[in-house]
Amino acid sequence: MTPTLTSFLAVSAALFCTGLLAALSRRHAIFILIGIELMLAAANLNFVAFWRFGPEPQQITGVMVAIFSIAIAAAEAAVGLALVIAVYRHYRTTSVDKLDQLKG
Amino acid sequence: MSAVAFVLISILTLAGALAAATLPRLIHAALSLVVTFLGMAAFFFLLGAEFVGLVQVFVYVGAVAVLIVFTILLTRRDIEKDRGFNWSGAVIAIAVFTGLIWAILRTPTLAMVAPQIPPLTVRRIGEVLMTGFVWPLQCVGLLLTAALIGALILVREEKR
Amino acid sequence: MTPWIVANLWLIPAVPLAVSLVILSLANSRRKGAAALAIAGQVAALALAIAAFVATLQAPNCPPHNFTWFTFGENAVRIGWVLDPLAAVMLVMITLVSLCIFIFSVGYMATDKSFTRFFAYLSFFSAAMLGVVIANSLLLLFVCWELVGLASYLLIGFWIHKPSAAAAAKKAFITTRVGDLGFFLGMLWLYGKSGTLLFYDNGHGCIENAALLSLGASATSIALLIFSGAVGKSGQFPLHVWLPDAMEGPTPVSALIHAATMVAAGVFLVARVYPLFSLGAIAGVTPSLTVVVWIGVTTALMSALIALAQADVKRILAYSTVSQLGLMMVSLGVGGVAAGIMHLIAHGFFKALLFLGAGSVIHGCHEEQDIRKMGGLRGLMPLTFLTYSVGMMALSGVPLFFSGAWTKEEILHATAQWPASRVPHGLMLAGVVLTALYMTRQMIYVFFGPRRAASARAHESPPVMSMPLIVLAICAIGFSVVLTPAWPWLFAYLSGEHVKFDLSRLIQPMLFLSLALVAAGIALGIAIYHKAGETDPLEQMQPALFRFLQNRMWLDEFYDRTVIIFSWTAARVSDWLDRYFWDGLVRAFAGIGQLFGALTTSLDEHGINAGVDEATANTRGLGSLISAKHSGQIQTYLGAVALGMLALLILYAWLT
Amino acid sequence: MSGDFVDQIFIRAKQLLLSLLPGAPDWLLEIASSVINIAALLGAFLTLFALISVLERKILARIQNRYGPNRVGPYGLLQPVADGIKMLIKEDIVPMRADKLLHFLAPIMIAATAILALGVIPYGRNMTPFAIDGGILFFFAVGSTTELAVFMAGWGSNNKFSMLGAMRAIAQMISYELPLIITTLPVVMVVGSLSPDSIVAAQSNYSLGLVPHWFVLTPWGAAAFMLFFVSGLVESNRTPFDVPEGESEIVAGHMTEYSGFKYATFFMAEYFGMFAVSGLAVTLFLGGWHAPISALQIIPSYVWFFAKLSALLFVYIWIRGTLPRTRIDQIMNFAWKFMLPMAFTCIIAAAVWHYEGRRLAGWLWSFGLIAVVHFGLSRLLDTGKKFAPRTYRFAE
Repeated sequence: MTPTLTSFLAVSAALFCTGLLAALSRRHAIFILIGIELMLAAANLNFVAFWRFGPEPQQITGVMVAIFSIAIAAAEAAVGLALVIAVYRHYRTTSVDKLDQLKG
Repeated sequence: MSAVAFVLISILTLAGALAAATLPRLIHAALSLVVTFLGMAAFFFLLGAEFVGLVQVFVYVGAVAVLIVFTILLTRRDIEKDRGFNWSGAVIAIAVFTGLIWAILRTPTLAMVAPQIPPLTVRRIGEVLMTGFVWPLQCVGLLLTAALIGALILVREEKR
Repeated sequence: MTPWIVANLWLIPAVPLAVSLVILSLANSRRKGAAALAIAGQVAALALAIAAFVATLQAPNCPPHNFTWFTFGENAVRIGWVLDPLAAVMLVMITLVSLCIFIFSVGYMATDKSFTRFFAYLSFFSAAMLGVVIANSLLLLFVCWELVGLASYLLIGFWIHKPSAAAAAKKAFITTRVGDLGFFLGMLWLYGKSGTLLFYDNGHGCIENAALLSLGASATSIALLIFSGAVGKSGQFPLHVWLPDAMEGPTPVSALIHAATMVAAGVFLVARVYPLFSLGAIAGVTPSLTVVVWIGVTTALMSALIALAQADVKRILAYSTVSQLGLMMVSLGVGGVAAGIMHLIAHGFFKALLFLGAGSVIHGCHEEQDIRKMGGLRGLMPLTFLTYSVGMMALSGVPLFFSGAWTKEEILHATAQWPASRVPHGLMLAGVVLTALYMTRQMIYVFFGPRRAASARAHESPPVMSMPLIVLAICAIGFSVVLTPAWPWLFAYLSGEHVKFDLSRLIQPMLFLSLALVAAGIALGIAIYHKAGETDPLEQMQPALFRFLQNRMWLDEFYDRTVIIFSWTAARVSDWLDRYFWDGLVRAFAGIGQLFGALTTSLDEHGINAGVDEATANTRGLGSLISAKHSGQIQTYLGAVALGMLALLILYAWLT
Repeated sequence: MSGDFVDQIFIRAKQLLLSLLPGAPDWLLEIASSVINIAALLGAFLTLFALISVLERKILARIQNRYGPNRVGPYGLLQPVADGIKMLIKEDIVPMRADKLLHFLAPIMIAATAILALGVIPYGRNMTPFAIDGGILFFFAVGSTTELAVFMAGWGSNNKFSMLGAMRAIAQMISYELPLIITTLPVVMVVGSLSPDSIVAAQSNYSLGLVPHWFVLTPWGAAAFMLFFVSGLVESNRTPFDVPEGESEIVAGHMTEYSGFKYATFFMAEYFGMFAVSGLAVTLFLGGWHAPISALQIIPSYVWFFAKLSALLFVYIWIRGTLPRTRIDQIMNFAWKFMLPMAFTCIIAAAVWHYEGRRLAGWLWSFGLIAVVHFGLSRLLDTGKKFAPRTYRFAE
């Protein structure tokens, strides 16, 4: 069966949910970042898939969005990780459940 | 668009992703993340957007993975006791997954085969980048510089 | 070319006014300066008056001099002054009489401690009186009229420490004020109708033909309203009660104000606005004039009878003035304007003389005013006796030498020809008899008969007091020269005809009639009072009638019972009304307001606030509930986001 | 050109091999062709690796005024075989508490990336194993994964020194990756395409038959080539910048815990990295497989390519023999404060050169620009510290 758009979407959905799983279930701060990266990647996949299966391929906005989102994801990862390091330096822990100073 | 390639790559990526989510040891998770990124790049190649694939590899594997690994390195003193696995997250993830799959499968129009399209050359991307997307390009440039400076400031040694 | 004096006529009232202001500013101790200043001011006024009189002789009708006093909106209020024979004569009379009285009061008031204030008031009064006389606008006349009223109040109440003087001043002021109210309404109505208050404004004046025609029917009512002012001021029948009480003031005041000038103002006013009264006269009779006549007649007779029963020397003279004014009103009413004015002038002189005479008598008897305690002053005060008898003769109308006789005869002549009815003529004849009667009574009691208590140590007044008496006596006699029918110069001058000397007119039937009446009066007086004792012979004959007259026909009491009671009750009613009715209403409304306020506050308190508090409590509870959920765990938030997305998805699925 | 036959000899050989599988489905043919390419590639570069390892030791020796290895085989040419066998025989020690997986994966990944990078470089006229449209980008994408592999090595061996070495290596490689990429930008800009074949094609013709249109002869090209060459040196951790395995300091950096065949792969990967970088340098600046002068075109294209390649390699070895090791912070400063600005000026100079019509005027302008910036930067960065005169103390 040649790969159809639904299959691509299914894969990206699966990827997205694993990202969510990573973000939700793991204690470590970095896992949240990993989760986010996965989710973003899934979104990129969707964009490019829709471009590929889209009606007019000349209109490559899908690809453009994917490129830009990769760039922004990089920036976000950098700042995120810097945050994790700063938090670690300050609180000597990276486990998320301890970082709850913003408790209501 | 060979089906075999698609299946192989999706298996590779999903396995990597699952490993990244579930592997107890952090470094293994990070490296399986790299595998996922490579799988993503392969997907992009499969979908005919080589440039995006290359950029994906270049940015994610080259930079983000290294960053993650470095962060793991710098926070090593936090002893690696197994933090355990919060199952409620898993439940939510699965629920969301079923929801998404249900939404996708419900729309029949999506099940179309990939139409023949002229190959996407880097020149085309450069063209569009420089005409239609000049302003976003500048903004992303600014954003990246800001992120760079921000990250630096955040990470600087706290003055005791 | 109008002579200088006509253009600057305003100087005549201005000089005394200035003098009064200066004297007011002087300290009480400057007695000599104040008196000198006042007299000098009066002399100057007299000189100017004489100059004005001479000017009218050369050019009888000088043009009036008007100017705009102030403008409001687009219409202007114009006032001015005019010099006609009527005004000229009055000017001379007033200034001359005031001068004599000023000089007399120097002596009379010598012992008084607020001497300077007295002279300030006197010159202020004369200034106001002169203002009334020369005014060419009813408004200016009214202003001066009020100033005259004020001056009379100040002078009557001069000895303010005497409660009776203060009450008398108040009474005078209020009663004249009642009259002035009518005068004011009349003035307003006239202004409303004719649009201007100027008397002579080359054709547009309110009493010139053009304006008069526009008045039409309302002329009589306007005239009557203005006449009410005259009634108040000249003490005519309904409003005469204040004049006898005004005797509380010092005698020079009574002389100046209640004999010569102020009371004359009423008659002068009627003379000034006579065209109003005589508008549309059928053979010289108009409703307003008939009213004037009857009021004049009643006043004359009533006051003459009361004078008979009075014991106080000044009260007798006061009532005699009232009766003489009534006579003048009658003469004006019947059409004898010139006769009325001539009598006014003559009366001014001899009544001032009588009052000053009474003053020196009182001064001599050391402030004793009851004639029953006096007697036989003939020997002790010969000069006063002489001048007083001249004044008495003039007043009662003894013919030939005395001015009063001629003018009275003229008036009788005028009343005789009054077509409306013969009754006033008859009553006036009776009046003449009565006048002669009460004057002889007074003479006998004061100067003849045995010396009684007060006159034991009487002494003649000093020259400064007796000199004015002599001057006035000379005037009273000399004045008759211009009055005799042989050469009626004053009559001609006033009525503007040419005078010619004709001795034959002396023989007049009316002359002999009045002569006979006077003689009868005097004889009757001597008969009744030649050996009068402490008690009055009339009282012995007619005690009831005498007591009735003595108490001034119970008029004061009557007024107390009616007017005073009425105003008092009116005051109480309005007070009650104000206190309970209006106040109640206001309080009711306030109550309603408070009630409304209370209502809203309670509503606000229980209804809205409670509701709002309830709502806030709930939201806060909900808020705390939710914030409890905020465990700070970032993963729970992310899970919540995912669940939210899922919920949306389900909702979407459920909707489509 | 008569030499065409010789020139295309390898391609024709490949066609010959492919014809052995008639009637096979195209995807099978595709795979077969790529396998053949890979095999040829590996064969060529493995032999080159062996040759160079020996030559390097002989040249270094010559520089140090001594003979290199001459015992094994004529003039020591078989030395690599001996080393190879030695490596294979050696016991492969894995640290007890090391992360077995990472330890094992690291060498494989490094070697893989190096070989992959070689795949896109055009070795001769239409002799590019994998002609990808974004070839240059592929090269750098793959290049950037080496850092990850180095890290795996350092982390896997669970040894402080290897960890430290790995971090230094990564820091160094990352900071020099930037100038490496930015210097290729002018070439890509001028050529207008990311594929190496079009870049080589752009440098094909000669003016006056004598002066080839190689980019290195343009001012910005020369500057860019030098910067590229230096950052290439750093990328492959070569001598002046071989701080990571600085023998005197931290044993062998991230390779300390490796022995036996894994160490050999590391060693090989390093050389392959060097080949890749210099190969790219050749394609970008030295005109790829073009002959220096039009007359010499008869010699086959691939010969020119490998000649230039070996020239560059000689320079590598030469530099290794002469320059002392630099401190890690000097390397960093040099990268961020000098290399990066100069790289940006090369881009601007290329633009100026291009818009002045690529004639002499353009040439002068860009030369002037680069000279000015270089002078300015050197004055700015001149710390004014004079090196103390050397004092020789003979060991007593």
